[in-house]
Amino acid sequence: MRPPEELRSDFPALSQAAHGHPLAYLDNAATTQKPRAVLDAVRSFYEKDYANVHRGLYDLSVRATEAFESSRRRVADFLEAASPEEIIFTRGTTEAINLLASSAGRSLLQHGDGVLLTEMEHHANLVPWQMLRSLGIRLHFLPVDDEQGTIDWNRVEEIAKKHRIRLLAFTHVSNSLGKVNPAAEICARARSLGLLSLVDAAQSAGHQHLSVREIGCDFLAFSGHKMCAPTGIGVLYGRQELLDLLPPYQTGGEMIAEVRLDQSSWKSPPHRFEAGTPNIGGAIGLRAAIDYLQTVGLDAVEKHTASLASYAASGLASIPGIRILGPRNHRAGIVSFVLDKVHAHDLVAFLDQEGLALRAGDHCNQPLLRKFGLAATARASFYLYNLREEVDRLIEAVEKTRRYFAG
Amino acid sequence: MRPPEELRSDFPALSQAAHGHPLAYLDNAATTQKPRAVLDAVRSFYEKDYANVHRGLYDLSVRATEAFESSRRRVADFLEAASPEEIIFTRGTTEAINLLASSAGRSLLQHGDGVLLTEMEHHANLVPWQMLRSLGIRLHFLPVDDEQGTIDWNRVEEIAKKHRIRLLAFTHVSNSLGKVNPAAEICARARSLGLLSLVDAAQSAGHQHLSVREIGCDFLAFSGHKMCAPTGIGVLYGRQELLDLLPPYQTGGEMIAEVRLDQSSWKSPPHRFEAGTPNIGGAIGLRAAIDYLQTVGLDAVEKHTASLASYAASGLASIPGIRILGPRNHRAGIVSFVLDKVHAHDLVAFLDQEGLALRAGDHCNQPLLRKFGLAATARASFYLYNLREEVDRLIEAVEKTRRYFAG
Amino acid sequence: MELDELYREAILDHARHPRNFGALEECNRSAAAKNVSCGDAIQLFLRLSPAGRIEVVRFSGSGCAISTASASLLTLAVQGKTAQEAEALFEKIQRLLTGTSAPQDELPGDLAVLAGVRRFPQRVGCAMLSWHALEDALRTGEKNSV
Amino acid sequence: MELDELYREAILDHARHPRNFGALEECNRSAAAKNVSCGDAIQLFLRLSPAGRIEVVRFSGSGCAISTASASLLTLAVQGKTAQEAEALFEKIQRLLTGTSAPQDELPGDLAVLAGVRRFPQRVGCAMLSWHALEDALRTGEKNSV
Ligand SMILES: Cc1ncc(COP(=O)(O)O)c(C=O)c1O
Ligand SMILES: Cc1ncc(COP(=O)(O)O)c(C=O)c1O
Repeated sequence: MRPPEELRSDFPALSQAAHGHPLAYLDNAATTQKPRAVLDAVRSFYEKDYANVHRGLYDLSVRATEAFESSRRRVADFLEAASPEEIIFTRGTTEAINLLASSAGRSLLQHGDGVLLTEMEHHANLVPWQMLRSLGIRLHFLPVDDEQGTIDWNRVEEIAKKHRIRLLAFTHVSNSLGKVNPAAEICARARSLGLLSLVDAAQSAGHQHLSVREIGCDFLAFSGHKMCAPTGIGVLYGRQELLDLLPPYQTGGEMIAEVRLDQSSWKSPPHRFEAGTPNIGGAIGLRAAIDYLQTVGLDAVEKHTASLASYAASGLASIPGIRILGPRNHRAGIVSFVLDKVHAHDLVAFLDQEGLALRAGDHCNQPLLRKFGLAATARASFYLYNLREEVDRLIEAVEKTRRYFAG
Repeated sequence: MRPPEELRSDFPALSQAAHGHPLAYLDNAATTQKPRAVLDAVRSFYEKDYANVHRGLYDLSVRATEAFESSRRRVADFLEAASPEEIIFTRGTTEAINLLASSAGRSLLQHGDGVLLTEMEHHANLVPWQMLRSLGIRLHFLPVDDEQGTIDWNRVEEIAKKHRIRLLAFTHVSNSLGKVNPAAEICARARSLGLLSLVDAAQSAGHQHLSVREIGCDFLAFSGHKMCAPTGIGVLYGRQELLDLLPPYQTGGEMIAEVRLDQSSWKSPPHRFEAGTPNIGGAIGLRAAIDYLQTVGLDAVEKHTASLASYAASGLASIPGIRILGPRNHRAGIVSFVLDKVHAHDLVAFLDQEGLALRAGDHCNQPLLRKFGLAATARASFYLYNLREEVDRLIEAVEKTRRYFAG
Repeated sequence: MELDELYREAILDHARHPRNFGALEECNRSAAAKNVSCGDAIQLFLRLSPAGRIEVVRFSGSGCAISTASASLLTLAVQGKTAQEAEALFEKIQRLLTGTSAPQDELPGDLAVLAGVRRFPQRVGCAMLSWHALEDALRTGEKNSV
Repeated sequence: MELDELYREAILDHARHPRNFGALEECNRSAAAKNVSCGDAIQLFLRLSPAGRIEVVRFSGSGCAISTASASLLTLAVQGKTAQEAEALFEKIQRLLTGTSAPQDELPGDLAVLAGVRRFPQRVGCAMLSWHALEDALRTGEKNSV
């Protein structure tokens, strides 16, 4: 990998100051900054090749359609999907999971079926499934056994048999604990039990090598904005034979074959699931982000962020009164922590003054935090452009804040 | 208004050549080109103020949130809404109507209620309502009486009474006929009959002055990409007391108040309807587009496009074998036509060779075209940057194509 | 003009005067194909001999010059061919128009005029429409409702 | 440091040693308020005299330094006030913190230390949390379940 000091210069937002310090952007689990290559690609698309897609017969719209569909092919390559038809563009992970839950709730899942989740799911992979309760679909949860994020995946079998589980949906990487779940193993287990599987890859896409072929999942969702792409674009991957069984989600133009006043028929996937004018510019940006990340090298990104996180976790551990969540080993680039007697909000307000941008809150993980007796944590999350010096500044600033509040 | 020759230079895409001719982009009803001011605003946002919104306590995310919410306020001003809480960001018109249909189908509309549409609706304002049939909600249609797009709005009363109509949903401007429906009059009529109203403003937003206060509608939907903004952003406006009654559409982060494993509660509108990370960059772009259009002047835009369309309609009328759809007077900037013995696809393929970008097809208006015995038309649609010379080129090229095929 | 490449004289002639046009009542195979993105629709009617040879072929429907000419050319090209030969032709034209075979791999006889479509990807669907109907009619053993 | 403006010494003192902290069993008004964006939650308990004067006021819950200090200051400020006076105070602090009144329109007494929040819009919700609970407790006639 090119050294992070050098990669930083690809990201215009990172060269700004914050409260008189160089900005240390440590909120990458919420969203990532954008490299110039992505901003350039989107701009140049709008300046040269922009038109609406799919139905135009003139040159400009042929080019726009080709650019949009080539983004779909690029995503298919990136995920090692069997074909571009398995790639549905959405606004992000949240919409991808809503689409799947809504469509599966009317097809793959029957009244009385169960969906198995874990206690560490982001609200995006929990609330859409709760909405299916009114259809008689029941939710079950694999418990998280400790603050390290340990889940006993052996329990899947027993729960699946007892509760007529049809689908297992789990997060690849926990956005609050930094726990990495063994996705390939879990999906193999699901398949052997006859369960469908959904991987929430919001925190892993663009942060490590990610292959649906290797993982063996049936569905996978991610957001572009967490991997260098603009906001408003994301992906639902689904195995073709399953997508063929799913009814549409949103309806309108572009997704219909024939419309009569009294009824309509649908196109095949993926267009069936993309009603209306899509986020064309977003898809172009996502393609550019994938290009950028693959040039940097995803294995290197994974190694770099994991090494920063474990450096941060061990450095922070020496601060009196600190409590660090998440696994001791094999931690993704995320460290959540709380400081005794200092509320997480006060903590990050102080860190902000030192130019350190961290998030405090429930990280859309209320049930998990509640289980740990917490309402909020502070969270540092890293990406390819973060530096060891930034971690050093973080550790020092947390200690300084502790002293300030200790009075 | 600054002269269109000058406005053109604000749009980088318009200075390109197409097949050796200057590009005449005449597909504005499908989507519009983007002015430099919009591209600059989005880029500068990502370069300086980008972070995730709503939950960050650090400076950068406070700025991003403020930029996003100020876009919402800007849209509220633009539409003359009572408050920013009445503005829900969506991907576009299609998603806005899907959101409304889905949520209203579970609240405002009851089994046995009717929804009244017109025969000229875009698929986006038809198919989402068809989906409610499974809930026992029935659809009724105001007929379009002729190719001019005449609708007898007096019939609303009789249909409303006979069929327990609860909601009237209609397009402000027909995207295939260029017919302008008298929205304020229609909504006043709806209100007096106790009906809710939805205006599909996809073709009027950014093309004329548009005020929900003056129109008096309950809901209104539009797409940013048809009014100089990037793709992936649009708006559903709803009157506050009605939004309060609507259940959520998509679920996940940002829209919930409290989440437990077994149930969740919702924030108030508009956040209740915006699950997950929104298209932040898109909202910034929409704000810049509104700024741009208001500087140009919306009354002037309306006058300019209408005058180009009537100039085009009368010029084309002299071509042997041509059939022009839409109203004779008071036509918006849209002209659909068919040429005897020349299929619309062949026609626009020829026009493309002359650098004229027009759309051919059903314009997502299959039921209406079928009623007229047509499968496809060619459509020229104008915006602030189009020129009379472009219309002259169009008329000449249509005549040339006719001669070519007459052989 | 670039477009002359697409609208060659022979194409225009077939579009203006389509051969074997009109429904065939006494067919034993038929199929319809529709281009959802433009509304063009073609119905194809075949009468196969007991030995599997195409004795009569006709088409009806409405479409652009490219889809009409292609259907007209199809009827001439497959008349008298066996089902297998016709399928091979379908595959050949598909390979040629979608660019998966080399351009020198030319189409036989009159069909050669369709090669110009190759440069206009947005029109390949038009040219292939009747061929998909043919494929469908041959593959599904029995007569379909159209 | 800019933040000293927000975390004045008095604020830190109230946050570390909140006054009137803990539930009040014998209250006749109470309300809870929750900041959905951060999870902070405050319960406020009041005993109003028959004449409508606040005789006792206490709070419980957990939150950041700003919300805790603000609640603690609230209890001192409204003690002994009539419901009307307390409501007027609520409105004054809301106007001051949300920037709809001029900064010179100062808050009375100890509450003045909250003025620093004004410059941190993301923390106004924290400072207002207990005040919303107060508003709620005063407006709804009967004792609420908390
Ligand atoms: C694990 C996980 N799932 C889902 C989401 C939701 O992603 P988005 O807000 O982009 O829809 C997030 C991001 O916050 C996440 O971390
Ligand atoms: C009248 C009308 N309604 C709805 C739409 C759908 O808009 P979008 O594709 O941006 O969702 C369009 C655009 O094609 C339209 O013209």
